[in-house]
Amino acid sequence: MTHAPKFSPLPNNPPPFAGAPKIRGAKLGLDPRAVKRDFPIFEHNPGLVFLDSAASAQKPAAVIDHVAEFYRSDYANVHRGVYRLSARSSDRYEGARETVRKFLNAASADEIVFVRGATEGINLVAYSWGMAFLQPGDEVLITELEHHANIVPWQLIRERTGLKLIVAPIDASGGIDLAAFEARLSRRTKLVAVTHLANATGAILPVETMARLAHEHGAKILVDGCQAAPRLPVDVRALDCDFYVFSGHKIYGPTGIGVLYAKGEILEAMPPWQGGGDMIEQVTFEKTTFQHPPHRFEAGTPDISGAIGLAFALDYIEALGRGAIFAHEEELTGYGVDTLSRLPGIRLVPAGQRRLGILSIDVPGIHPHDLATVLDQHHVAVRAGHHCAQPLMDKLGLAGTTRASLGIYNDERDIDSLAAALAAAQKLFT
Amino acid sequence: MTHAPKFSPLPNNPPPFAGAPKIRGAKLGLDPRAVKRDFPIFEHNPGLVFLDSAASAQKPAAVIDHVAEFYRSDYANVHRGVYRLSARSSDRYEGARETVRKFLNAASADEIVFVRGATEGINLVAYSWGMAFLQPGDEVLITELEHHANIVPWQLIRERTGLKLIVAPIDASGGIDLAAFEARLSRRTKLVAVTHLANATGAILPVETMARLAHEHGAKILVDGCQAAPRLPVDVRALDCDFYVFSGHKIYGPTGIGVLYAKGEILEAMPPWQGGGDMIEQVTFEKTTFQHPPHRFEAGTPDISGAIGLAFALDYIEALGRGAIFAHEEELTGYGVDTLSRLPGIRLVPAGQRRLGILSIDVPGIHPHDLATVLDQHHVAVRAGHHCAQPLMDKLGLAGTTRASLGIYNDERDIDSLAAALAAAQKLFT
Amino acid sequence: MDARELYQDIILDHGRHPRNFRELPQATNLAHGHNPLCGDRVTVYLELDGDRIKDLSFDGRGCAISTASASLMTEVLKGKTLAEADALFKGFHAEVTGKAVPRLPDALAEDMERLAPLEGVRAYPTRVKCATLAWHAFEAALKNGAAGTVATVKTE
Amino acid sequence: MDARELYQDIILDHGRHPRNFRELPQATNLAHGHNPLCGDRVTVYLELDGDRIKDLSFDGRGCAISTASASLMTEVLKGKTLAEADALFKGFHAEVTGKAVPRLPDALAEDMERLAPLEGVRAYPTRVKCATLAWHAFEAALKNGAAGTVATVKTE
Ligand SMILES: Cc1ncc(COP(=O)(O)O)c(C=O)c1O
Ligand SMILES: Cc1ncc(COP(=O)(O)O)c(C=O)c1O
Repeated sequence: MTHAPKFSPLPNNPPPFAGAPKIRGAKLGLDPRAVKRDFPIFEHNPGLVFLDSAASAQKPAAVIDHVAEFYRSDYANVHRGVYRLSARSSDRYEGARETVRKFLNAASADEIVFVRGATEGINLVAYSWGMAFLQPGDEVLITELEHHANIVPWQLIRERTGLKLIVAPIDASGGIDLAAFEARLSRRTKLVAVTHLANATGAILPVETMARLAHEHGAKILVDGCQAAPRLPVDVRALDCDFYVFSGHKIYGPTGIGVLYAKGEILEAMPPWQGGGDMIEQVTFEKTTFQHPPHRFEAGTPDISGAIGLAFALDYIEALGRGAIFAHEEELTGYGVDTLSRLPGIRLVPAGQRRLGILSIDVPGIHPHDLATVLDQHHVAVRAGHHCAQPLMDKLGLAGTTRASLGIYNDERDIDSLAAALAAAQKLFT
Repeated sequence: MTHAPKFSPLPNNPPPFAGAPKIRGAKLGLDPRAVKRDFPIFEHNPGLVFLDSAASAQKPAAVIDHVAEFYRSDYANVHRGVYRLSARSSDRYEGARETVRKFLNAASADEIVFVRGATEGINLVAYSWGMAFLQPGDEVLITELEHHANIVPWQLIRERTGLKLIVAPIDASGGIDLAAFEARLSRRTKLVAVTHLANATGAILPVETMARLAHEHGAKILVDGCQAAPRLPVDVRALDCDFYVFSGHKIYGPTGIGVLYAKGEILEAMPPWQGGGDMIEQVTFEKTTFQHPPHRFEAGTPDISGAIGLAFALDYIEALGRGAIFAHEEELTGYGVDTLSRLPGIRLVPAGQRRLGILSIDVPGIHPHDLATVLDQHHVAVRAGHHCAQPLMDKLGLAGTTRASLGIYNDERDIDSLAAALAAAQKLFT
Repeated sequence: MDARELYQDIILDHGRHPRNFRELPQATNLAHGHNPLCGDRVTVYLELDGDRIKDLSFDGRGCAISTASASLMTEVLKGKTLAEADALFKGFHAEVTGKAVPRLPDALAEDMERLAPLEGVRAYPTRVKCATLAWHAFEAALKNGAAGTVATVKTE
Repeated sequence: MDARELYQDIILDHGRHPRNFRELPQATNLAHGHNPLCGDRVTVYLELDGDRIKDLSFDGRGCAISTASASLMTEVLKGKTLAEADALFKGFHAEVTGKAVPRLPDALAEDMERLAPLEGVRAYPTRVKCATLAWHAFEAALKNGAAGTVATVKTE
């Protein structure tokens, strides 16, 4: 290595690294056994039946290795650097934003704000938009199917804004009661905040209809897409939602990154929330002016590798095909419902007319934690408890459920393993 | 040397993977040339003279590869999972918290809150502690040396709390004017928020003394340790500070993770800020109760791999030795000051009595951006601009500076390259 | 470890048919325990006579582990002095968390033996909380008197 | 690319001795430009006569690239119609961002030639903003009239 400055500039775009993993699952629709080979966790944990993707999905080598490669070859802080390494890093970070824009079919990359996850996304909307625009008596309408992330932020700003939290109930089938939802809409409703797919039961909500109804009443709508984004093709313009959030770690990307989408003119009108570097235009001790979105909402050094890793994950699932993923999840959900329905003494928690990717199980007489422990002893990883949806559990009269959730690497054998383990648990406990 | 014990996996872990990178820099104090070989960026960018660690540090293979390995073998969501994979992931996440506790010598791991970075850490203190405990007329005392991250959050809550932002000036030498600082303390001062090491100039602040003075006036003290934590041994109990923040990406760890330390009893009294899963005790639509710290402040799925990656980075620098790192930074800073002082037409921005790791350069007649571009053409990566410290630039009467900052992989040849490139730029522009 | 090592017959039996599962109207001390992770709740009732535990009971809802553990606890602690109860708690806690078990008075050896079926949770870190929930509530009841403050069992 | 390819003599000269560097008291239009990245500021003054640019000037502080670019811009645009100015902006913008350059009227070929020394910024994405700052301010001035609204130049 010589230090005499020679003018061989650093390449602006190094060639893709040699060890780039192959995507094996892409040919002829989605072959979950092939997809599984893209996920090193299964190689390192032989026999693992992973049915907890709704809590967090595993990561393909395409994400793990490319993020490592990014740190090896292109890392530097973004935005403020003049030198080329930093420009390259910035390009990749802003390129990730464009990848997300395409994934959601947003009109502009400026409508994409990187956050830590769905939780921070909803908190950002509450603390920025909510604190600025909600008046005493204004109503925020949620549903009984919400995750705590879409309940607690509204409670936290309730006192300061005077908002009223209104809850639309589920019907007997476990789906949203659309008539009751509509009946709760009024001119006082300023925001409808609903999940796209209920994480505790798998119910899909008719968010297009809910968006139309919300807008007819002059309300904005926030859609929590945590569980939907990994399973359904999502088009924020077709949905016509005002806000959409999802988490990277549930969509086969790294932890620490998520997305808040908001319509450009709404974002432009929102005051900043967190303050710091990168989100300012000019600072004096007396007065500070702020950048335009999305930078106004990204204070401090962002999770650069997280954003880039998320983009790799989205590239990966786009390569598999989002239609193919949807079809796979539908098919496997159907197989799961059929299989579990045949087991005596096992009850599926109802999920309305349309369930996807999540099978929430109640075995009367066996506590969910005991059930999950026995399943774990059979290498079947599921989640047990309230799934951050305590109010829904209260409504259903359950202490909790045992939840199996599906991902692109699951196949019918995983469901069969689940069924066998459930039978073994029943034998033990009854 | 072998480092296996340093990264010995937790009891439930699979054996360490075969390709575990070696730490080469640990023998006989700190040998920056050996350290450099631990950082793949230099292999991928031959000739790179990286002098921008104050913006963000590069990552050792020990961090990059171990994080990848974590995703390959142990990944699952934390805290709520009954199955063993999730327990292993949780253990590693909480183990990372313990690593940070040791690094700061905090009394308890419950005093360590994981945040995205220093910026989010300070915002958390402002929005939780500040909104709860600051009354109209209460004063927050900062200094002219602060980064925007320690200015803007206080401005953002100023209107809602009625706080007054007071600024302690620097003296002619560029250090904090301690007498002027003391004169600004009064019973109205509720919080002193100061940087430990000024990112724009490299000035070290006497934070022990400032903490004592703050406490004598009944004020709390927040120390922004972004630049200090990677360079100085830090002991929050010896400092007796109430809050301490730093960012993972500046201390050779991943992006997206940082630390807020706060004394246990202070944290316990602070209301939640962001709401969501994991930070609640019980949720109903009417009323929600919250977890104890640190979980109360970690809403939603945390940046699990970020926290674990940060712990790997801290393990790495502990293996090099924090005393050795401090000595290295001191020595190289001294060499840098000597070298640059000998160059005609080059002015070092003053940094008080004690400068560490940062050389802020002003070349009258050459705009910092032009200078940085020419340096980049010589493979020297430095930062140009206001360094997120616009008020300080205004005070110094500078549009910006060109800043070279040091890390554990830099050595005297990097300073020599910088000097040569500066001379070439001067020749071009004058 | 297989399921039967954790769920031994004695656990399953106490899980299905918990002993001393009732309110204690004459309780001198009580406390609620709550495991926020799973929402399980237990209330432990104590009747103290000087420093001796005259009677002891519990109610609430929980998994097989936490129910069996509460049930065994009430059997073992009934009639003990507070010092003995404390020693048993320490011993049990060390046992299930896999820590070094402190030396216990010989007189308590048999009681420890009766708690031994719960040792299996050691291999299930997330279940340790279930096994210790009632014990933490017991400790809190001693501190609280009859006030009934909620003691939230924290992650071990 | 070496330093001299970016910092050609013409750039260095205009950077050191910018032309039309002054306020224009009779300006019909003006706008401020600000690059929040580096804090550079430029004000562009315009005197319009119908749809022709009668006079044009700038002041402010900036780096060699932004100063030279502003200076060359004022030279090139003076006397042009608004349509010609717009075509030149489009051409210049495409040139420095490395996009396909639109076909320009032959009459403007010589003007494009004069702007060519700035092409080098293409290899320095972070410096493109410097090269286009004054041009964005020019555009904003056309929209604003004399109101002087601050037009913040955004990241390209
Ligand atoms: C002194 C100081 N404080 C705060 C910050 C903000 O850190 P981050 O951007 O990682 O949140 C920085 C880094 O830019 C800094 O140098
Ligand atoms: C429907 C739904 N909303 C919100 C969240 C919160 O996501 P995160 O924890 O990634 O912020 C989750 C995941 O737990 C979820 O399933």
